[in-house]
Amino acid sequence: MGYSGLRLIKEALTGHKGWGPQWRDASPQDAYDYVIIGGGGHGLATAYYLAKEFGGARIAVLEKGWIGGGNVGRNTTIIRSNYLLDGNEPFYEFSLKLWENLEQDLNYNAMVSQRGILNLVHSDAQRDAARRRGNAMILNGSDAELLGVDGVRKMYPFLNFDNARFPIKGGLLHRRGGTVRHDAVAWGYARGADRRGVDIIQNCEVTGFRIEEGRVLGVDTSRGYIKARKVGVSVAGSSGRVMAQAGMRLPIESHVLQAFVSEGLKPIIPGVITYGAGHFYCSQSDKGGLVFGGDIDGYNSYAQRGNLPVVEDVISGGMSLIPGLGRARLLRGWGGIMDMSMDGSPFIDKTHIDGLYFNGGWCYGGFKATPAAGYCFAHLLKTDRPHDTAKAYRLDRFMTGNMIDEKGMGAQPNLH
Amino acid sequence: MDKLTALTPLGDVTARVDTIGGLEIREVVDQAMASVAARLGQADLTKETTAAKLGLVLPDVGLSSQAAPFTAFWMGPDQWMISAEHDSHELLASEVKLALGPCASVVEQTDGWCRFDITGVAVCDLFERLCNAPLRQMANGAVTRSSVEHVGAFVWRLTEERVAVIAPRSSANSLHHALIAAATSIA
Amino acid sequence: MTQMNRLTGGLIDQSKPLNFSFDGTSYKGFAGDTLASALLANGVRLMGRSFKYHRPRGVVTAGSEEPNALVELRSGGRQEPNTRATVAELYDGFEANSQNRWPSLKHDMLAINDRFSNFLTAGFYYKTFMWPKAFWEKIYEPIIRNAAGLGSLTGEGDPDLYDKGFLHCDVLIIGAGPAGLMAALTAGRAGAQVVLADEDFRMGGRLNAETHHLGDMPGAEWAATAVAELASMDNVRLMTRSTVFGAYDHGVYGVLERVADHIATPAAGKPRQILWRVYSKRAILCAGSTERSIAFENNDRPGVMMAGAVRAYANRWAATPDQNIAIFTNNDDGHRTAADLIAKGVNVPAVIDIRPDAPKVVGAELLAGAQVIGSKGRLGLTEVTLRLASGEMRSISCGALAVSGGWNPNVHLTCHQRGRPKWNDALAAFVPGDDLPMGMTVAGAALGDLSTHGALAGGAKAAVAALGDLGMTAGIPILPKADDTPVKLTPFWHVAGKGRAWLDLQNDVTVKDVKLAHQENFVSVEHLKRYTTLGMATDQGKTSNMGALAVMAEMTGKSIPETGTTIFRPPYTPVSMGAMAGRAVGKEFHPTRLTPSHKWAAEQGAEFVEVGNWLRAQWFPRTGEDHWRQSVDREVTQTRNSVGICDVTTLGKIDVQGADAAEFLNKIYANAFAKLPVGKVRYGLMLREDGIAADDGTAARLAEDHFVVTTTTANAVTVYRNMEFARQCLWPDLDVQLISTTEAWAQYAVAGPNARKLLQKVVDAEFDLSNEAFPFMACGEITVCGGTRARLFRISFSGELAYEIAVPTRYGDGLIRALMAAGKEFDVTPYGTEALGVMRIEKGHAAGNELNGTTTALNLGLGRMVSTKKDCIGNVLSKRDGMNTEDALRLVGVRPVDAKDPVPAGSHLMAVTGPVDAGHDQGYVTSAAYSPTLGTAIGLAFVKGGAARMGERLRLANPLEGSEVLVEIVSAHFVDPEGEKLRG
Amino acid sequence: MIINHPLLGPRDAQEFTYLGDATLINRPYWLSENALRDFHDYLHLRDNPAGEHRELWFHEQGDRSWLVVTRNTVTHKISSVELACDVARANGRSTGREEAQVA
Repeated sequence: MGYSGLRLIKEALTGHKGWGPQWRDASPQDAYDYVIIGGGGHGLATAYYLAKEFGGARIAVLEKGWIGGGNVGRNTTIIRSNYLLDGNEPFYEFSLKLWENLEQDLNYNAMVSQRGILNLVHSDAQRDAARRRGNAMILNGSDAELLGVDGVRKMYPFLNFDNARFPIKGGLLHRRGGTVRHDAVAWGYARGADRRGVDIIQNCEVTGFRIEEGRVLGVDTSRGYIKARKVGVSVAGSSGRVMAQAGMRLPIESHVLQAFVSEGLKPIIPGVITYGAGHFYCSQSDKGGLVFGGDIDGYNSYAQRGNLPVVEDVISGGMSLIPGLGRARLLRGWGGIMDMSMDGSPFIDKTHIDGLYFNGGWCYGGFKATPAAGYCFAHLLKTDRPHDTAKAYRLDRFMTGNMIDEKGMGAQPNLH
Repeated sequence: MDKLTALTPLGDVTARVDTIGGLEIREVVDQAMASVAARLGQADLTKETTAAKLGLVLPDVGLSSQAAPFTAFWMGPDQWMISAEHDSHELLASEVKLALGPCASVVEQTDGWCRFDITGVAVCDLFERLCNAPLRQMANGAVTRSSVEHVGAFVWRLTEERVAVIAPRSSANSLHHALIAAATSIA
Repeated sequence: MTQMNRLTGGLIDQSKPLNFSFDGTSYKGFAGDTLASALLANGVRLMGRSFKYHRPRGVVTAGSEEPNALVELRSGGRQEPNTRATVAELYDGFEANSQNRWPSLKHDMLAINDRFSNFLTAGFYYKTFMWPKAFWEKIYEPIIRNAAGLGSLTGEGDPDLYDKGFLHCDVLIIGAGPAGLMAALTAGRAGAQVVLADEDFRMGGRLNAETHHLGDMPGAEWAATAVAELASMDNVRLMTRSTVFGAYDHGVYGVLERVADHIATPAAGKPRQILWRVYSKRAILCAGSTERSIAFENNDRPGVMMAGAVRAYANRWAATPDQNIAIFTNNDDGHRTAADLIAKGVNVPAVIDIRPDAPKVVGAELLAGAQVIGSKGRLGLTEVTLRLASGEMRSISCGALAVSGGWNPNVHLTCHQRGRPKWNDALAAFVPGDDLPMGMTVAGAALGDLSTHGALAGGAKAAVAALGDLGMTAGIPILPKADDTPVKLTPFWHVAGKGRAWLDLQNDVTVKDVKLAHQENFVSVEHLKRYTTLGMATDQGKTSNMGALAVMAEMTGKSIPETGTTIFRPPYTPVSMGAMAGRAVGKEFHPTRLTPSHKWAAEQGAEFVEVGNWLRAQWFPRTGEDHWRQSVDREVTQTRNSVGICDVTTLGKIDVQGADAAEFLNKIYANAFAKLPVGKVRYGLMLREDGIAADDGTAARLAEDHFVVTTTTANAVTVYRNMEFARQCLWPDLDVQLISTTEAWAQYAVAGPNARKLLQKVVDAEFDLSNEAFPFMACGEITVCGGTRARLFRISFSGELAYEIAVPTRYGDGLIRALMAAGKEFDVTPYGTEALGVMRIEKGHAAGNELNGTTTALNLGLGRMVSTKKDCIGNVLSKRDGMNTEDALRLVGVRPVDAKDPVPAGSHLMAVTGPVDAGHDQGYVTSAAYSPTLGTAIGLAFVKGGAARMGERLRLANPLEGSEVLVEIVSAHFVDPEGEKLRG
Repeated sequence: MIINHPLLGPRDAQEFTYLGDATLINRPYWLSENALRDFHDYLHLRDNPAGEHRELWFHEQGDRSWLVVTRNTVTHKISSVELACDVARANGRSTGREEAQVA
C-alpha cells in the first residue's frame, strides 16, 4: 500500500498497525542475474532502476552492514547541477532532473528541497571562472545566475561584508540546487526496489569473486556463494578493498571527509552557501541544525573519523564568512570515507573482467549523483553500453589522456 | 643619488617596542643572516671548515650555537642559519661563502625575515596561545620551526625568559598583531 | 515569595545574593548557583518546551547532559541559544529566556502539536507532503522549518574573542571526581607533568553532590583539600570549566575552557573561551557516569527528574524542586536520594522500588515491587499514579519524582576512535571496551567502578600504570576510607502501558516510536536513530540511547549488546563555533603579507587587492580619476608610451645552487637549461607529471652552480615543495641545495621605452645598461644609489623594454621612492595588478587563468618547449593521444568585430550561426580586458584547433548575462608580435 | 595526528603536507618500451590498502624534509617514519644521469 496523507490519517486513527516493513530482510538465493554489491544510495538506486526501467529480473543487493550506512547516511545532503566540464555537467543535470521527480516516482518523501546554492566569489579571476561555469551550466540545460555583491547581500544580509579578509564580490547562484533528507533516499530506493522484487540482503559481506577465463561467475560472501550473471560493484569508500579481490588496482585513494552539524537553531540560513575563500559550505536542515563541511583531512584513511585541525580550519572559515556563528555550538562531527579519484571525477564502466562492472570514484560528490549513477549503472549493466551522460566516466581515461579535472589539480586525489 | 633608507619589517625607520603586562615585544632589525647548506656529501667538511674559519661549531638538530660575532641555528638536514650583527656584517653571506669555499651553498637571508624578541616571565604562557612548540620543555638555545598563529616561524628559546620568533618578513604585521593580541589576552 | 525551595547548607555562598531574571521575571540566587539550581530554589520547574510536541519541560539533570532546560542567554551578538541551565553559572545581572515557544513558555501555541501526536509519529513526514509537488518548498517545508529549531541566533556578529592554546603533558586526567583527583595526586606527587581538566566550575565531581565521608572528612571537603594540594604543585595544571571534548589520534585531545562565561562580558582584549589542543603521552579518563531514567506514561512532566540530580541539588546547591518528592528506582542508589532529602527536611511520601526485595527505608514509606504508571500536572508534576505489587492502583501527590534506573559509565571518549564499549551484566550498562585510543586508560565510574573507594583506588592505580609506561615511578598513596557499597540493581527500562512513555525527552521520541520503527524494519540501531531522531538531540543520546536500545532489544528478542550501541563521536558536549575558530576570523582569517612598497603605495592612495595572502596595489588613482578604468588605462598608456613601475616582489624566488643545479633544472623544466650561459635568464615552463602545465617563470644563471628561479605568486609554495620532492625523493644524489628568497629581495618591474633611461639615473655609473652590454634576457649583480647591492634582470612581462630590479627588502621602500623621483622627468607612473594584467593580455602571456591546471604546453601554444631530447617531469604523459588531438584547444586572441563591444571573460565560443549549446561549444575566453593601446576590449581564449583559425569569426556566448558578441580570432600577441620593443 | 620525525621527534601532522603513496618515489624510466603504461600506472594506480600504508609527507612548516611514514589507514597507528631520501636511495634512486639522455 502506498504512502499518502490520507493513509497516514487512517493509520493514526487505528494505532499505526497497518504499516509493514519498508523493505523485506531477504535471504540470499543461489543465483541471480544481477548482483549489486553495496547497499548504499548508489547500489539501491541501481537495483531500483534495473528493476523498474530496464526490466531486470532476479536482482540482489548485498550489503555488508545495514543499508544506507555508508556515505548516503553521512554527507551534507546537497544536490546540484553546477559542474563546468562537458564530461560531467550533462550527467549531473540528468541527476538533478531525476531528483526533481524522485519523491513521486518512489512514493517516498525524501524532502527534496530546491533552496538554491550560492557559490561566493572573492576576486576578479574567480568571477571569470564563475562566468565560464555559469555559462557551461546554462549551455547544458541547467540554471545559473551571476550575482553582484548587492545581490548576495539581499539574500544573505548576515554574511561578512564589512570586515572580511577576502571580501565578497558576488556569487554564482544555482536556484535548482538544494538539499535532500539523505537517509530517506536510501530507504526510499530500498522500498521501491523491494516492491519490485529486488532482494536486499543485509549483513552479507562479499569476501571474493569467482572468476574463470576472464569471466565472473559469482561472489563468495559471508552468507555463502552466490552465482551471478553480472556483478556490479558500488561500494564507495571501499572500492579499493573490494576490487582488489578481483585483482584490480584502481586510480582511487580512500580519504576521510568530515562533516558537522550544529545544535538546532531557529531558521537563519535559507539556502546553501559555499565560501570561495575558505574551506566551508553550509546549509540548515529542516530540523534546524546547521550542516556544514569543508576539505578532506588529506591523508589516506579508512577510519571514518578525522582530526582536529580540519575541524578548526572549517569553522574558522565559517566564522569568517558568518560572524554571527560564534555563539552557535558544534553538536556532532562525523567522517565518511571517500573514493578520491585521480582527476576528481567518477567511474561507471565495465572492467576487463567479463560480467564485472564498476561504479565508484565519486570523491565527495556521490550523494547528488545517486539517481543518475543508479540509472546509468543500471543502463550499463543491462545493455553493456554506457548511458549517454556517463560515457566519459571510463577507467582507461588516464591512459588515453581524457581526464575530467574540474579543479585542475591533476593526479593527486587529496587536492580534488 | 641619495643612499637608500632602510625600513624595518613593520615599516618604520626605527624598531618597534611594545610592553604589555610584564612582557616586552621588541622588533629586532640588527641581525644579518645567511643560510649555509652543505653540498652533497660535504656536511662534515662544512662543519669542519666553519669551525676552522669562523670559529663556529654548527649545531645539531634543533639547537643553536654561538661564537662571537656569529650565531648559528639548525634549519634542516645539513642546513643552518648563521647570523651576525648587521652593521658590521651586512655582507655576511659573501663573508661566509668566502670562508667556506665550495663545500657549501650560502644564500643571503637577512631581509627574508622579521624577528621579534619577547622577554618576560610569562613568555611561555604567551607562546602557549600561539604555537604548538613545547616551549616549556625546550632548553635555552633550542630552536624549532613551526607556525605561530598561521605564520611559519622559527621559535628560538634564548633564555628562561626570552624567546625570539623569526618569520617571513612580509608577514611581520600579522605576526606582530598576533603577539600583541596574545600578550593582551594573558596580561 | 523568595527562594521558597531553598534548603540550608550546600556549597553555595548564601551570604552572596545575586540578582537574575528568567523570561523577564526577577529572582535572587546565590554565588555558586547555576541557573537551574536557582530557578528550582525559587519554585520554578517549567524551564522549556520539547522539540516536536512542545510539551512543557523542566530540568531533569544537574549536569551538561541536560536535554530539557535549554535557554537563551544574553542578547544581540552575544545571544547564545541552547545553553543548559544546569551549567550556566549565575552572576549578578544574569538574564536568560526560554526558547522554542510562542508567545510565552506557559502558553505556547505550538503545543497544539501535542494534540496531533498520533499523526506526528516517527518518520511520518516520509509518508506524506508529496502532493502537489510544488507545495513542499512553498508550503509544507516552511511550516516545518519555522516550527523546528531550538534557540535562535540574532545574525549579529559575535563581538567576543576566542583564543587557542597548546599544552604538552605526561598525563592528561579527564574529570576531577574522586578517581581523577586521586590519579592527579598520585601522578603529581611523582613529579609528572599533569593536566587535570574538569567541565565543572568546582572540582570534586560527585563528591560535591554526596554526603559520603572520605576518612573523617565530608567528600566535598576532601576534594577541596586535594585540589589545594594539587594547586601547590608546579607540575600540575588545574583546569576548571574545561571540557575534554574529543580524543584525537596519538594522544591529542581537544579541550574547551570557558574562561568568561560566568561573568557578564569578558574584559577588553580577553577571551571568552579557549580551545586547547593537549598533546599527552598518557590520558586517564575519569569522566564518571550518567544516571538513566525509567520510562513510564507521561514521564516528561516538569518535576520528573533524575534521582542523582535531585540529590545534587539538595546537597550541593541547597535547592529542591519541591517539598514533596517521591522516589522511583530499580536500584539502591535511588534510596540515597530519599535519605539525603529526608535529612534536609524534604518530605518523601514514598520510595517506589520495582524490586519486591527492596531494602528498607527510614523516614519514608517503601512501596516495594511497585511501578509508576502515570502522572498528572499540566505545567508541573502534581501527582503520580502507581501500580502496587498487589496490582492495586494508588495515587501520590508530589511536586517532583526522583527517578533512578541505574548509572551508565561515561565511555564516550573511549569510543572517539571507533572503539566499541562492552556490556557489563552487573551494572546493566556498557563499560569501556578493549580498543581504547592510544595511551588512554579509564578509572572510576567511567570504568564501571561506581563506589567511591573503587574510584579512589582505580585512579591511583591508573596513574601508577601510566607513569610506569613513561619510565617514571609513583607509589600507591594511602587511600582515605570511603564508601565501598556494591551496586545492587535490577535492570528495568520502561513500565509497560498504552500511553506515551518518553525515551528522548528533547526530541519527543517515545517507546511507541521505537516500536513503530521496529514494525517498519528499522531494527539496526543506526536505522532506529535515523528514523526516529532518537539520540540526535543536544545531549547526543546520553539520557536516551540506553532506554531505546533496551526497548528495541525487547522487540527483537535479542540482548542489548547484540542489539548494539551507537557510535559516540566528538564533541563530548557541544563546543561553541567561536572557540573552534579562535582568532583566525574576520580580517585575521589568514595572515596578510605586505609588499616592500606597501607603505609608499598606501601613501599614494592605491587600491589594494588580495592575491592569495598578499595585498597588492591594484591601481593608483590620480586626482580627477573617479573610475578605476581611467586609472588603469592611464597606467597602461603611460607605461607603453614612457615608463611604468610595478612591485613584483610577490613572485616566488628560489635560490638553486650546487654542482648539479643545471642538471636539476633540466629535469624540472620542460625546456632545456643546461646550456644557459652565466649572466642570462631563460623563460621556463614546468609541467606536472601528468603533462599538464604547472607553472611558468624564469631562471637566471648567476654562476655555473647558481640559479635563481622565479615562480608565479600563486604557485610559489607548490613549486618549492615539488622541487624538494624531486631533489629528495627522485634524484637524491644530485648536488643541489634549495632555499626560498622570495622575501629577501624587493623587486620592481621597470617597463616602457624610457625604462633604460630611468634606470641609468639610479644604477651606479660603473654599470653599463646599454643594449649591447646588457641585452634582452641578461642578468647581473649591480649597485644602485651609491652602493646598495642590487640584482638586475632584463625580462619583460609587458612586452616593453623592461627590467626587473631587486634590492634587499629593507631598501625596497627607498628604491621605489628613488625610482619615482628619477622617473619624474619621464612622467613615470606606478602601475598595479590591473594594468599588469592588461599589458600581459595585450602581449598574449599566459597567467593563472590560462595555466588553470587543465591545459598543456600544446594548448598554450608552447608545445615546442617540451624537449624531446631529455627526460623531464611530465614529458612522457604529455604525449598521451587525448592531449594531442588535431582539434585540441589552442590559445588565441579574440577581438570584437565592433570595437565598442565588450569581451566578457568566461564567455563560450560558438559558430556565428547555429545553436548555442554545449554540443556546439568551440572554447572559452580565459582573460579579457579593455586595451587602451588598441582602443577595444580584447581577450585570450582557448579555441578548438585555434592555431589554424586566425581571421575566423565566432560568437561569444554569455547566456548567463544575456549577451552575445561577434569576435574575430586573432593572434594572442596583440601588441608588438615580433618582440621588437623588448629587444630595443 | 603526531608524526615522529626521525630528526625532530614528535610533531603535529598539521605541520606537514601529504602527498600520497610512497611508490611515487619509484619514477619509471622515460625511454622504456612501455614508458607510457609505466608512467600511467606509476602516477595513477594505487594499492590503497586498508591497513599498513607507506606514504609521503613533507614537513612544510618544519625542516622541509620529505618523510616516508608507515601508517595504518584503519587505526592511524604509525609504525615507522624514515627520511624519504634514505628510502629513495635504498630503492636505487640516484642522479638519474644514466638515463637522462637519449640512448
